[in-house]
Order: sequence, then C-alpha cells, then structure tokens
Amino acid sequence: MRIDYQIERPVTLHACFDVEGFTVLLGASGEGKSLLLSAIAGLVPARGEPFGGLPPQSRAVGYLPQGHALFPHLRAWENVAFALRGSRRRELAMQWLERVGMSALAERWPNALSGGQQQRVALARALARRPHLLLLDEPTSALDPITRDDVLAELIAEVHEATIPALAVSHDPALAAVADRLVLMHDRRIVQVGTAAEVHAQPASGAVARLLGLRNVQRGQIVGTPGEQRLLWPQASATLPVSTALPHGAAVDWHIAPAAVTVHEATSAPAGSLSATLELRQTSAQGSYLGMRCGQARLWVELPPGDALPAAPMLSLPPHAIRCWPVAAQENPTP
Amino acid sequence: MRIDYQIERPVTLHACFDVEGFTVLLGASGEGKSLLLSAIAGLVPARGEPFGGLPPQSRAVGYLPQGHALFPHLRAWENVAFALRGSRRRELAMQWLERVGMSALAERWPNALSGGQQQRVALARALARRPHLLLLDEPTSALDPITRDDVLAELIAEVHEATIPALAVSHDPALAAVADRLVLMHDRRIVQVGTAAEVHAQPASGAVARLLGLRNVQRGQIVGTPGEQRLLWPQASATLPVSTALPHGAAVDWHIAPAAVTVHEATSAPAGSLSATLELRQTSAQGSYLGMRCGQARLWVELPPGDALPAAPMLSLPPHAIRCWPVAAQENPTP
Amino acid sequence: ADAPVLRVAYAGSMGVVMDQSLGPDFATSHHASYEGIGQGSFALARLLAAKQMQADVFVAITPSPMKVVQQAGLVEHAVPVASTRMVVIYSPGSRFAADFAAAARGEKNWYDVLRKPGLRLGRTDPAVDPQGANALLTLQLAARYYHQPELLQQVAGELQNPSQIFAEPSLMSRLEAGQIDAAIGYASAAHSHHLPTIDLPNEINLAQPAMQAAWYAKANLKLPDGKVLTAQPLVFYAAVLSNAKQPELGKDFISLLQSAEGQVMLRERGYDPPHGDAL
Amino acid sequence: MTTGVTATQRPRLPALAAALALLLLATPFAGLLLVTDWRHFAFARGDGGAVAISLGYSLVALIPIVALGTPLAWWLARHRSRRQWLVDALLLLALLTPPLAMGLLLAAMYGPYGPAGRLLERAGLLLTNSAPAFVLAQFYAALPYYVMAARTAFEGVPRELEQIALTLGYSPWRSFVHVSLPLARLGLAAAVALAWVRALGEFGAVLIVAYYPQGIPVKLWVNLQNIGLDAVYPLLWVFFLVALPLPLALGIAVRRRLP
Amino acid sequence: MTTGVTATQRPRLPALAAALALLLLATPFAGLLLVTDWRHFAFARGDGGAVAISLGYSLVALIPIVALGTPLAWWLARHRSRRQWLVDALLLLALLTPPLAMGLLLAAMYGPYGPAGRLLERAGLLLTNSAPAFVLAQFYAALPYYVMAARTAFEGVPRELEQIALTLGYSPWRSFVHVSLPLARLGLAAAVALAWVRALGEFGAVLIVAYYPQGIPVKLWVNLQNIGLDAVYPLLWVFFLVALPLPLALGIAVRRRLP
Ligand SMILES: Nc1ncnc2c1ncn2[C@@H]1O[C@H](COP(=O)(O)OP(=O)(O)OP(=O)(O)O)[C@@H](O)[C@H]1O
Ligand SMILES: Nc1ncnc2c1ncn2[C@@H]1O[C@H](COP(=O)(O)OP(=O)(O)OP(=O)(O)O)[C@@H](O)[C@H]1O
Ligand SMILES: [Mg+2]
Ligand SMILES: [Mg+2]
Repeated sequence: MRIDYQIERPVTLHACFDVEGFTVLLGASGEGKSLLLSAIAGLVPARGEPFGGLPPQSRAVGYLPQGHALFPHLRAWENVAFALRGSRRRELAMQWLERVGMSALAERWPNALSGGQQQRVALARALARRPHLLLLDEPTSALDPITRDDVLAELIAEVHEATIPALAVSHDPALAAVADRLVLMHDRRIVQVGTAAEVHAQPASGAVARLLGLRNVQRGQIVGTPGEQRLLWPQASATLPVSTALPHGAAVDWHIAPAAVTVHEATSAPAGSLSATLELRQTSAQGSYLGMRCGQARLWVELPPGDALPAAPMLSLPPHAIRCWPVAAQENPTP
Repeated sequence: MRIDYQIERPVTLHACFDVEGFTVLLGASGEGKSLLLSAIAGLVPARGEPFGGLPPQSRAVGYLPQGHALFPHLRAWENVAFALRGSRRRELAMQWLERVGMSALAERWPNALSGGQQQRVALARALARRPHLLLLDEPTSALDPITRDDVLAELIAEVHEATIPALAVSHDPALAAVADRLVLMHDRRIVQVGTAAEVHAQPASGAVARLLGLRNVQRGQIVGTPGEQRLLWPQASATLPVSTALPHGAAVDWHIAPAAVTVHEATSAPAGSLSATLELRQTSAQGSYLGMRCGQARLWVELPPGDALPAAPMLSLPPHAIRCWPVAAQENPTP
Repeated sequence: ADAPVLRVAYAGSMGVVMDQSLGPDFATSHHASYEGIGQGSFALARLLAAKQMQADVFVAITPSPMKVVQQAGLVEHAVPVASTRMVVIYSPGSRFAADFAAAARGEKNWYDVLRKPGLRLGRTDPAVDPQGANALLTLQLAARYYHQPELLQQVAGELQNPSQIFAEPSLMSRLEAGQIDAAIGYASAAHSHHLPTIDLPNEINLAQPAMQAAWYAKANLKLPDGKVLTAQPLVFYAAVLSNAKQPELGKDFISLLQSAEGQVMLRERGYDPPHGDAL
Repeated sequence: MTTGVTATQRPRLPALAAALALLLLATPFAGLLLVTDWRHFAFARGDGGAVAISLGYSLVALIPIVALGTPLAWWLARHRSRRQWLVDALLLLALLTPPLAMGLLLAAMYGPYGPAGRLLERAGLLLTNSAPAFVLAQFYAALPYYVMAARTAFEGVPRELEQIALTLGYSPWRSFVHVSLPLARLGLAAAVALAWVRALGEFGAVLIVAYYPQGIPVKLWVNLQNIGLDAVYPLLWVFFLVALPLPLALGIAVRRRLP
Repeated sequence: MTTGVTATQRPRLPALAAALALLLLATPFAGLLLVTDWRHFAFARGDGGAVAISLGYSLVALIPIVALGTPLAWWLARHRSRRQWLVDALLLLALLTPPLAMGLLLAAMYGPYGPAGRLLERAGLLLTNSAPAFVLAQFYAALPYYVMAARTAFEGVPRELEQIALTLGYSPWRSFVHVSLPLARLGLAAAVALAWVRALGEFGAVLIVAYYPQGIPVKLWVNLQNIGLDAVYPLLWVFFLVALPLPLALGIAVRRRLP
C-alpha cells in the first residue's frame, strides 16, 4: 500500500513510501513520525493518499497512539471490544487479549494496569478492528524482551495471515530486525526504504547508519585525491588511510564496525595505529563492547572472544572496513 | 544506598538491594517495577528504607514517572525549573534542557512536544532537583538510538560526577549495558544483583537469562545421571547430550548462544545433529540471526561472517555451550 | 379542567379569606375553578397595567393602586367590598408582650410601650407599600391626638428608617417568629397570622371614610424622594378588568363579595364592612 | 487513594476553612430543625398538589434542558471562535438576570400580549398561568446553569480519546455517546442535579409567569402570606424530602461507577 | 484544533438543538430590547446607589465564598468517605432551598433574637437590614453553587500531577497553589463567575434578610411597585452592564492562557 502524505502543520513534512507486510518507520525523536501516523489516521489536517479527505471514522485503520490512550471508563476487554459489534464481541475481545497475554486481566480498569499491560491492550484494540492498515506508534516501547517477542510474534503472524499492512514507528532494534521493510526518515523526509538486510548492508547516509543503531558513526573530512586519500578525524586529532571515490575536502560521516577494529600491544602495533585508553565496558546479550577514548572521541571496539585488552592498547582501523558517506551541506540533526 | 521496601497493595512485593551509581532494574511487564519506584517516591503506601514514613515532599528523590507527567500548564523550561528556586531558576533549567538536547524547544508547551521530547524534559526535571536518589521509570523508552546515547551519556556523567545513585527501570539492552549494576526482578522478588558483566556471565536462572534478552532460552528436562546425562527438549522432540550436576528428572531452563550453534550440511553432519528449516532472518546492527525451526521450537543461529546456510541444514549444539538452570516448582511467568 | 377559570388578583394580605373562603365557595356555586394571585397591591397594579399579568378581578386596598389600573384603561368602575383599620400588632413571644397586653387592656399607653428602649418595631416600605405609609400616618395622627409632638420621630425615626423597614413577608414572619417585637399594620393581616393586636381609636386608625376630612386629611408626610404620603381610608376595592377572560364570572364574584354571604365570610376573617363610595 | 503519609501533614488552615464552610452551610438547616413545630406538624390545604406539580413539571422541564443544553454545552466546549464571547455573555446574562426580572421579560415575550406569546397563543399554547408557562419559567431558570456546568464537564474530556473513538470507526455522534458522555458523567451528573434544583426551587420567574399551577416555592409564599411560618416549615421539609433523592442518587451512582 | 475533516460531517440535529438553545436563551433579552423605552430611558432615584451597593457587597461576599468554598470543594473532590453523602445532601439542600425560604431560615438563625444572631449582636454585628446581613444572604445564595462547580473543577485535575509536584519537594499546599489551582482554572473561573452572578442576582433571601441596603434586585422590585415597569428596564440594563465585565473577562482571560 502506497502512503503519500503532505503535512503543513505543526511542522512541514512530506512522506511517500510503500507499506508492505510489517513495515517499520525509523526516525529521530521529534522527526514527525507520530505526526505522520495521526495524519494517516485522519486526526491532523493533511493531504495525501490513501484515505485522502475522508473523516477519521471512515478510515479503516487500526491506530495505536504513542500514549496508548485507553478509555479509562471501560475495562480492558471492553476497550478491545470497542470497535467490535454483535453478540460475539466479548468472545472476540478475549481472544485478542489472549494473543497479547492479557486475558487474565481482562476485567481490569486501565488505571490498574502497568504501562506494558496498557500497551498490549491498546495493541489488541487496534488489531481487533481488522483494519486495512495498522498504524502502530511504538507498539513495544514499554515491553520487556520476553513479552515483546511474544507480542511481536502474534503481531507479525496476524499481519501476514490477514495480510494487513502494518506501519510501525519504533526505536527498538528488535522490532526493526523483524520488519519486512524499513523506512527511514530524516530531516522530515524519507531517506531510505528497503528490507532490513538491504538497509543494513547499504545505509544511504551517516544519519541512516545512526538510526540503525550502528556504533562508531563519526564525522570527518576527506583529504587528498583517490589513491592516496586520508580521512581527517578532527575529534581524535588523527588521520586514517581510506579509499573512497570522494573528492578532496568532502565532509563525511564514516563508520567502522566495532568488531573490525583491531587492538594491538603498543610494542607490536602497525604504523598509523591510534593510541587509546579504556573508558568503559558494556556487556549485553550481544557481547561485550569496549568504549575506547581517542582524543575527544570514543570508539567502540569488540574484542574477539577470549582476547584480553593489552595494557597500552593501540587501535588500528583497516581502510577497507571504513565506510564513508558524504554529508550534504544543509543536513542538520533534527531538534 | 540500600533499598528495602515492602509493598502490600495493589500487589505484594518485597525488594531489597543496593543502588550504586547507575543501577538498572529489569523485570517483566507487570512485575511491579513502577510500583516499587512510586513506593520509594512515597506515592504508594509502603514500608521500607530509605525515607520510610516520610511524606513524598520530604523525600529527596528525582522521579521520572513512566508516562512523563509533565505539567501541561507550564512551558518546557518551567517544568524543569519547577523544583528550582531563586533568581537563577531559568538559567539552570536552560542548562539542563541543553544537556538533554531540548534547549531549542524550551518555550514550548508540553502538548506541542513529541513523545521523546517530553521524556527528555521530564528527565531534565527529575535531574534538576539534584536529588539524593534518582528514580527513573523507563527514561529512554521513547528515544531513538542516537538521542538515547546522547542523553544517557549526560545522565551517567551526572550520576557519576554528582554521585547521585540512580535506579532506572528499563527494558532497553543499551541502558542495561551501561549500568554499573543490574537488579533483576522476577516473581515479585529480586532474583539477582551484580554488574552487567557478572550477570551476563552467570545469569542466576532461566528467567534472568530471558530478561537479559538472551536468545534461545528454552524449557527442558534432565534425563539420566551425571556422566551420561541427556537433555530432553520436548518442543523439538529431541534429546541433546549435556553435562550438569543436576539429578535425573530435573526440569530446567537451558540456553545456548546463537553463535555457539554450528551448522552442517546434512551429508557431513555429526551424529545427534538436529534437522531444521529456515523460518526467518533478522538483521540488526549487531549482525544477522537466522530463526531455525526445529519441531515446534525456534532456535536462533548466528552464522560466522561469510558463511552461507546450506540447503538442508543440520544443527549441532555442543554440550559444553549449553547452560542449564533448574526451574523451581512454584516458578511461573508473571501475568 | 374544563371548568372556566376565574383569576382574582388581590392584595396579598387577603390571602386567607380569598383562597380559603370566598374562592372555594364561588368555585362550587359557579362550577368554575378559582385561581387567586396574592401580591402587593401596587406590584399587581403595575403588572396588570403593563399587561404583564392577566386577571379577571382586581381587589386592592386604598384607592391608589386601583387608580393605576384605571389610568391604564383597564378598569372603569371599582366598588368598595371591605375595610380594615390600623392596629399595633405585637409578637406574643416578645419580651415586651406583657406590656403590650397591658396596653391592650388599656392599662398602659401603647405609644409608651413602643418608645421603650431596645424595642424593635417593624413596618413596610412607605414608598411602595400602602401599609407602611399608613403606619407612619397613623403615628403622625397619634402624635396629634395624644399631644405627643415627638411621637413619630421617637417611634419610627427616619421615615425610611432602614432598621425598621422590611418586605411584607419578612415583616409578618419576623413578628410570628418573635424576631421583632411589634409592627403597625392592618388588623386583617394580624388576624390571618393569629397575632395579638392593640386597637387604636378611630381618629387614628384610618378606617372611617367619615373622618377623612376632619382628621385623616391632617396627616401628610413627604418622603425624601419627593413622594407625598396622604392618608387614605383602608377600604378594599374590587373591579372587573376590561381585558378579563371571564367578565361574567368576574361580575358574579364581585357580587358575591358584596352579598351578605360574602360579607359574613369577610367578617369572620377579621375584616370590617366596606365604607365610602365607589371609584 | 490517600497516601496515608500526607494525611497527617495536612495543613490546618484549609481544613478549618472547609469545616467552617460546612458548619455555615449547615446552620440554616439546624435552625430549621429548631424552629419547626414538630408537635403541630401539619400540612396546609393544597400542599400535596404543590409537591406533585413541582416534581412532575420539573421532571418535564429537565427534558428540554438536557436535550437543548447538552448540544450547546458541547459546542461551547469544543469550538473556539472569535464571537464566542457573545455566547458567553448571553449565558452570563441569563444567569445574572434576577428571577423577578426574568419573569418580567418572559411575560413580555411570551405573555398574551408579547410577540412570541401572541403567535404561540394562536397555536393554542397559552404561556401564562398554565403548565407550559410553568415549565417555561423553570426552563429559563435552569438552562444557563446546566449549560455552564455541562460545558465545564465536557472541557475536561481529553480530545485524544474522542479522536481514538473516531479512528475505531465510531461516528462523531457515537463517539460522543460512548466516550464523551461517560467521561463527562461526573460533571454532567452535577449539571443535571443543578438544573433539577434550580428548576424546582425557582420562585421569582414562576411567580410572575405561572402563579398557577402552584409549585412548592409559590405555595411556600402563599402559605407564608395566608397562614404564616407554621405552614411554611412542614412544606419545606416535604420539599427537601422529595427533591433530594434524585440528585443525591445521581451523584452517588455516578461516583460509585468510577473505576 | 478542529480536524477540518470532521467539521463537514457534523450531524445536523445536535447543531440545530444547540442553535435552538441559543435562540431561546436570547429571546428574553431580545424582548428586553423591544420593551425598553429608549426615548425615555431614565433612572429612578437611588438606582445609582443600588448599583454601587450590589457591586460592592457582591465583591465583598466573593471573599468568604472563595476563601471557605475552595477548601471545601477541594476536600470533597479529593476525599471519599462513607459519610460524604451527608455533605452532598447538605450542599444540595442549600442549593434547593427556595431563596424565600432561605431568607426565612437565615432570619430565624441570624435575626436579632435568633440563636446565632443574639451572639453576633453582642459582638456588635447586627445581621438584619445591614451591610453584613446583605453579604450574609449573598454568601448563602452563592456558596453552594461555588462549591459544586469548584468541586467538579478539582475532580478534573489528574492526581498524578499533584503527586509529581510532591516528589519535587512541593508541600501539599504549594502543590495545590502551583498545580491544582492552575489546572482547575477553567472550572474555577466558571465557579467564580457563577458565584458572582448568584450573589449579585439574589433576590428572595436578600428581600427577607436585608431590605436595606438596597441592592439592584430589591431595587428592581421597589421600582416596579413604586413607578412601574419603565423604571425596571433601565436599571436592568445598567445591572447587566456593570455585572457582566467581571465574569466575562475572567472567562476570556482563563481561556486565552490555555496552552
Ligand atoms: N489498582 C490495581 N489493582 C490491581 N492490580 C494492580 C493495580 N495497579 C497495578 N496493578 C498490578 O500491579 C502490577 C505491577 O504494576 P507496575 O506498574 O509496577 O508494573 P511494571 O513492572 O512497571 O510493568 P511495566 O513494565 O509493564 O510498566 C501489575 O501486574 C498491575 O497489573
Ligand atoms: N503544536 C505544535 N507546535 C509546534 N511544533 C509541534 C507541535 N506539535 C508537535 N510539534 C513538533 O512536531 C515534531 C514532530 O512531532 P512528532 O510527535 O511527530 O515526533 P515523533 O517523530 O513522533 O518523535 P518521538 O519519537 O519523540 O515521539 C516535533 O519536533 C514536535 O516538537
Ligand atoms: Mg512520537
Ligand atoms: Mg511500569
């Protein structure tokens, strides 16, 4: 389903992309993602397709707003059954609550539910309508990993079985990872669209790379002509050998994967290595990252399993592992 | 700072642990995390230390509630300056907004801010008070990775510089990764406390492993006596060789890291390998995971970079990579 | 509900006799229903004159209100149907009750009791209510009659003395409840509220049209707003209004008021027979 | 949910002020208890009819008040236009007009010689001393109060929830019925209670426009004039007795159902 | 924010009902325009004094009404106790009592020989036909309305925000001033406006308790009897003119400051 919306207020925004299966929209805070969803739901004046010009009640969307917005005067199941009619209302609502793991609390009032429980009820309410388009504003932001995975599995199953296109706004890498399609928004425009694999393989810009949650996206400048190019990294007061097709003087965002950085003992480091000090260590389910300070900058490093950090570490950044994106002059981080 | 709280209503909950530096509390949705924070803030009747018996206004906490709860009648900076007095109120508030990247929107009313922007203002408000204890309920749930990292850096700097202990509830692995200390809550009790590295190295139970976001935490049962033990995996209708000290018949949660699973071509697979089919592929900043279906179960596999999945894959799970935790009889997932 | 409705607007103090004796009696004998509207005579007159209110019969005390309606062209002819007189009304619960009772028996001068320090006298606004105006005129006549030149000033103070002036319903209920000690007012009103009274001589009770020229005409007062109060005999006049919906019933009702039967009812409720001429 | 803790720290002065307000409110009714002559408690002729008339017609008056006042209150709560202060002013005018003056104005417009009254009379609707006139006076006495209170109630309903109902396929009308009304019910119940007591208690306007049929307030006046205080208090007690249950039950029912 | 889209689909019937309500509300005042004799527009003696008295004492009456009513409204909004229905009933009683009856009860309690009046008189406070008596009647006429409206306003304030203010070190009192009051300001402004118009417009109770000093409602009544309707309408116009600005400005100011 093609989404093409033009919004004027409170901020100007134009978004045009296809929603296929489970599509996740990524964008920085304040970019206008929620605004876009509510415009599609018809709650904000806007021009665009689908549903252009229809009043909200004629738009067959299932909308989960960012703040959940449960009806406080209705019990959990009544909230879910809100859009349902007929004698099987309650039964159907209970089935939906079951799917998001909330059937035990069906009789609760919303204010007796935790944040994540409310979110799940709101999700069930959006789904129960069997809409033609799902609009989900951060559907799992309040859920722990286990609950999130369970809910996501149900959500994606529903999206695929009933072939309802779903547009979800999220910051959660886990959600982005299961998306059929990622849509990236920057500077109030859509800057890249593709499957998760495509986008991760070829982020269109440094901003996209940052949105994807890549570590070590830095600012720099290309010095010299192709062949003998170097990358000026002002924050670390260093220059690194690179090879790009960019002209001399180009401002760039560049990136290197933490696992691609090699660590050496000062004595045995190759020429051009940067000296660094360990600033902090992060441990997560995906492994352990070392935050190394190089001048003013921090570079994340992932050591191969079993390796220990040498006493006086030197970092070397292989030129082939460095990816550079030119920075457009007008490109600024959104507020 | 030692936290020891006993809550009776609306659910019974007992939590006793130390908050040191930046402490992150992990727990499933509906576990009682928000309840605990508001009890410490004095908003819910409870017994415990610190602040036991004091009215909320005498508790020197900086509390960021889950729904942000900005004052709608005050501008962003006025919200931050709410707890400040004196002529430098505005200046100080602006400094805090600057630190969370919101100074440009200082004059906005809360309802003209996006979800993430509201969250940052609420965080600044909690910090501005310079409390003796920070209570942060999902402080970054509405933030994209870039903004989150910026805000987190400022937050942790403040926590360490001003030596304010901070207790943050979160589901975000990025937050858990930077924590000085993790506190894990399950079944309305604290089940493990330690640094991120400690907890990741030795999760105390399957529930903890799940909360940490580890993939491939499964249910099973030990069969046979030590020496010739096997692990019964009912969901995949398979048994795997393991070696534990657990007795015959013990119900267990077990885990294997996705990278530890080896994939073989059917023809060259070692004995005891499981046949599996590719169900889905997830790509994220941390790499690419394959969701493999084995019977009713899904096993996540991380292929070494460059490797391709064989046509008829067989999975082998090295016994030394399998970790088992006995499951207590009364242990149930919380609703 | 099919019965024709006779609407009688009457001076508020006539409520009992109108609503409990004359009205019901008339309704049964004429197979009509009776609706009585009791308010201050002047308020009724103004509302009727402005056509804000509609009625078939108007019964007012003293000629002035009736003249308001006559000027509006609503009444040609009004006949006297009853009269009353000014009396001193006192509250049986008052701490001066014994003194008043003595005065009623003639053992004390009523005006001496009224002059006692701390006694609270009530009256209505002389500017809008004939009863209040007549209270002052009575006092003025009494001053002359008893040779007590300062009596009016001593008893009433200023003509519109704020501490004495109450709205009519307030005055009567305060008397009843013992919130004020005494008032100067109509004998008929005192009778309706079962309040004890002290009769006054004819020379000052404003009841006798015959004494109008000789005595009552000597009383006159000028209010600060320029309005001149003169004594008028306390006669109730009744008239059929020219815009009546039920003119025939109206005439019949006035006949009832004038009939012997009607006069008996009026007398039983404390009214005196009519005096003087038609207007 | 009281936080036990704060209760003990509650500042004194406001509590005292609230208690004083209650005490002052109670004083006249304590007085009523004292002055009522319980041994000779008796009703005047026609008191029963007055009770029936007051209750019956007030209930009737509630219908147009709620039916017309609710949409107006809703419109005022949800739309802000330049000329809204005019409507505000009109509402305030209606609130402000002393009942007596309101009666005079109603008589001027709807009386037999008034412009509206003449038309209506031709249509067979007599708006003087008739049941419709009684209801008319009550309508005017209570409508502005109802609208003011209902508007505040509607202003408290979060717009977001109404919008969510729309996205769930509800028409604005159904969204109003299923979301706005229930969420505003506390305030609306108060508004209905207010309208009820205003309509029942209205005296000044009714006195001018509809001395008949005689409802309780006018009957109190008549009793006072004809018989005296002894005939006022018993009727007042009955009035309280019959008028209180509706608003009281309304308030309790609405509060009980609060989640 | 109107969603442009829905506006066109707005159901007809409610809009008509709202318009009808407005029309009906406006009718008596259109009538007033018609019946006023603009060519001989003149004031009666003492009209000016009545205006001054009404405005002055109503402002004075607002002080105890707001000072005592606000804490009571707050308490009612924030505490639910078993015996609360008693307080509800008391409020409703006060709302319900016809002004005339209220005047009688006040006279019985606060009159010179009444239990409260005797005490107060010894303290030098005469509560009959005096400025304090006038204010007393206005106080009783307006307080219950104020409390009802203010209570609804406070019930609309989210408790969470008050609690957050506590966690930020605010005392309950400062939290009330800085959070509850501003958040309830729409409803409180309406409550003050209501109290103002009730106090100003009160006739029945004032007539009984304080014929003097003569405020506008009683003066209207006096003018009617003394001079006739021609002396009523001009005073009524002036009344509107002087009484409207305060509540109108209050409403506009409060709505303008809404974020
Ligand atoms: N009024 C109530 N009555 C009954 N149960 C309640 C009430 N309020 C909260 N609960 C329950 O208390 C539990 C703890 O709630 P809490 O908000 O602390 O959860 P949480 O750990 O913060 O979850 P989440 O991560 O989803 O925000 C929940 O299971 C919730 O359903
Ligand atoms: N009334 C308003 N006036 C001015 N700007 C506004 C108003 N409402 C929203 N905005 C701005 O519009 C932008 C888009 O807001 P939106 O809520 O869509 O952001 P978002 O992408 O959902 O962000 P988040 O991830 O933080 O929720 C924000 O920068 C916000 O500050
Ligand atoms: Mg958003
Ligand atoms: Mg929570």
